[in-house]
Amino acid sequence: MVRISVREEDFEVGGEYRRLCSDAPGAGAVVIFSGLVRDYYDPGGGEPVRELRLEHYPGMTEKSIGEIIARAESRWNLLAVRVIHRVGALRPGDQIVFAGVAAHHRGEAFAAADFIMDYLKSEAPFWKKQLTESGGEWIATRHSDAESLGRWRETAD
Amino acid sequence: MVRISVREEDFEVGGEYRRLCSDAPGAGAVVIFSGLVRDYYDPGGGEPVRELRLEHYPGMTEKSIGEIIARAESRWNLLAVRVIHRVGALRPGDQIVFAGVAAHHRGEAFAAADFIMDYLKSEAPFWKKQLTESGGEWIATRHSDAESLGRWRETAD
Amino acid sequence: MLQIHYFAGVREAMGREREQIGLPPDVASVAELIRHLRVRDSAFARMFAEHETLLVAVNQTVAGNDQAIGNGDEIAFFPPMSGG
Amino acid sequence: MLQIHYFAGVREAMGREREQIGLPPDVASVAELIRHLRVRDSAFARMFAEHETLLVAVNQTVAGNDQAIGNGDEIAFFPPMSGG
Repeated sequence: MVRISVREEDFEVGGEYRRLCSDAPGAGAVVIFSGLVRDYYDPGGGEPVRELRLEHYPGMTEKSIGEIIARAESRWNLLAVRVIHRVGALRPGDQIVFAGVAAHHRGEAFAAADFIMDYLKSEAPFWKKQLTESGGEWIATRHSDAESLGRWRETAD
Repeated sequence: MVRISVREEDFEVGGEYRRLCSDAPGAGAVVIFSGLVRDYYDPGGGEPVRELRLEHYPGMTEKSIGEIIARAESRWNLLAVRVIHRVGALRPGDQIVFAGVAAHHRGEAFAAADFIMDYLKSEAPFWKKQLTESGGEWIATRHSDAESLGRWRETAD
Repeated sequence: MLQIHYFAGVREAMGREREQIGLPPDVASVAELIRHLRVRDSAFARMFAEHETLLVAVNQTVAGNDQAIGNGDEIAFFPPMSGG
Repeated sequence: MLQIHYFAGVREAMGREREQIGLPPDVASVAELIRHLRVRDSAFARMFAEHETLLVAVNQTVAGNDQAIGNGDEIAFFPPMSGG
């Protein structure tokens, strides 16, 4: 069972967790990632973020998230996957992205959630603009995100 | 902020997540692992589990979980950690263990939660006995759990 | 006809979100479309010069310069993604 | 005095959870305590034979055979952990 949402609306981790469990009877492991808007981002020169604007490419977004999940499912035995990515105007501390995986075993659930987040950051068409006191700036992919992807390529895709 | 509980009482993932977030203002990433009692375990010959009995070594349990978390904190910059391990009689589908980590960045939170679970399974004094139709059997450490630990040793402890 | 979409910093540099153009006779690949748009349009030429890493999607899949394009395709230009 | 605890399969094989014994004069290490208990007690000898991997904790820390033990220590015997 795979569920994908791209939306402005916030999510509730407890409810999403319960749904993952009921989507995956017999699961032994659930791993959840929740991403929150930080106070500052790399290119911003340390200035505090007032607002983050999330833009996306409707249509391609859902398609690319579905492809990332399908790739994860081909590598690991997964029982249920849930991805929510928010768009629009967010503030520091707000929830921005949720990825949850239910599997039989711990190793599969950890690896798949980590994999999905890595590819989500670099292959799903989302762009973040941070607004600070001195203006607005688009946030570039972090160098460490590109490095993180390398981990999966080494072990063959 | 580190919180450790060893108890019979169940846990509520949504509430634990909210507490992690409030323990870690400024966090950008929260990773949660929830372990559930499976229908069958490796040595059981495929017989369905009726009940799982969790025994522990009071005093040493909390101490060893604290040491595992301290080791994780020395490797990664963590803002808040929460571990709950249940003991007593559990049934398939019941929640058995919770590990949650809040950090600035995604990579730290994933690695630390994964690390804590690996060591929890092999260094914290818990023992699982499964009761099936034909009797009771203590569950041995899985071979894959020992392999999983090797990942951390390679990168120096 | 081609549907062309612009996102994020590329959208801002172009001053528009999307446009429709007739398929130019000399355009059969991504590289040829880019050449056509750089000549046609100073905003595109400036945007292209400013964006060291410009990504292109053809029908909602990221594509290379050699990717063939034809009538009815949906093309999008955008900077590297930064989701999550 | 030594406080000795038994857990899980070891507890079942011993038929008890814990016991207190006076520190025997010939016991100053984990290995010496094990030798003492195997001689003293056929339940311990049988349990020891059955448990290929027997772990020992001294004062709630897993210890090797060479670990020194002394009066007032808390010793525990148990099989490999299987938490989570």
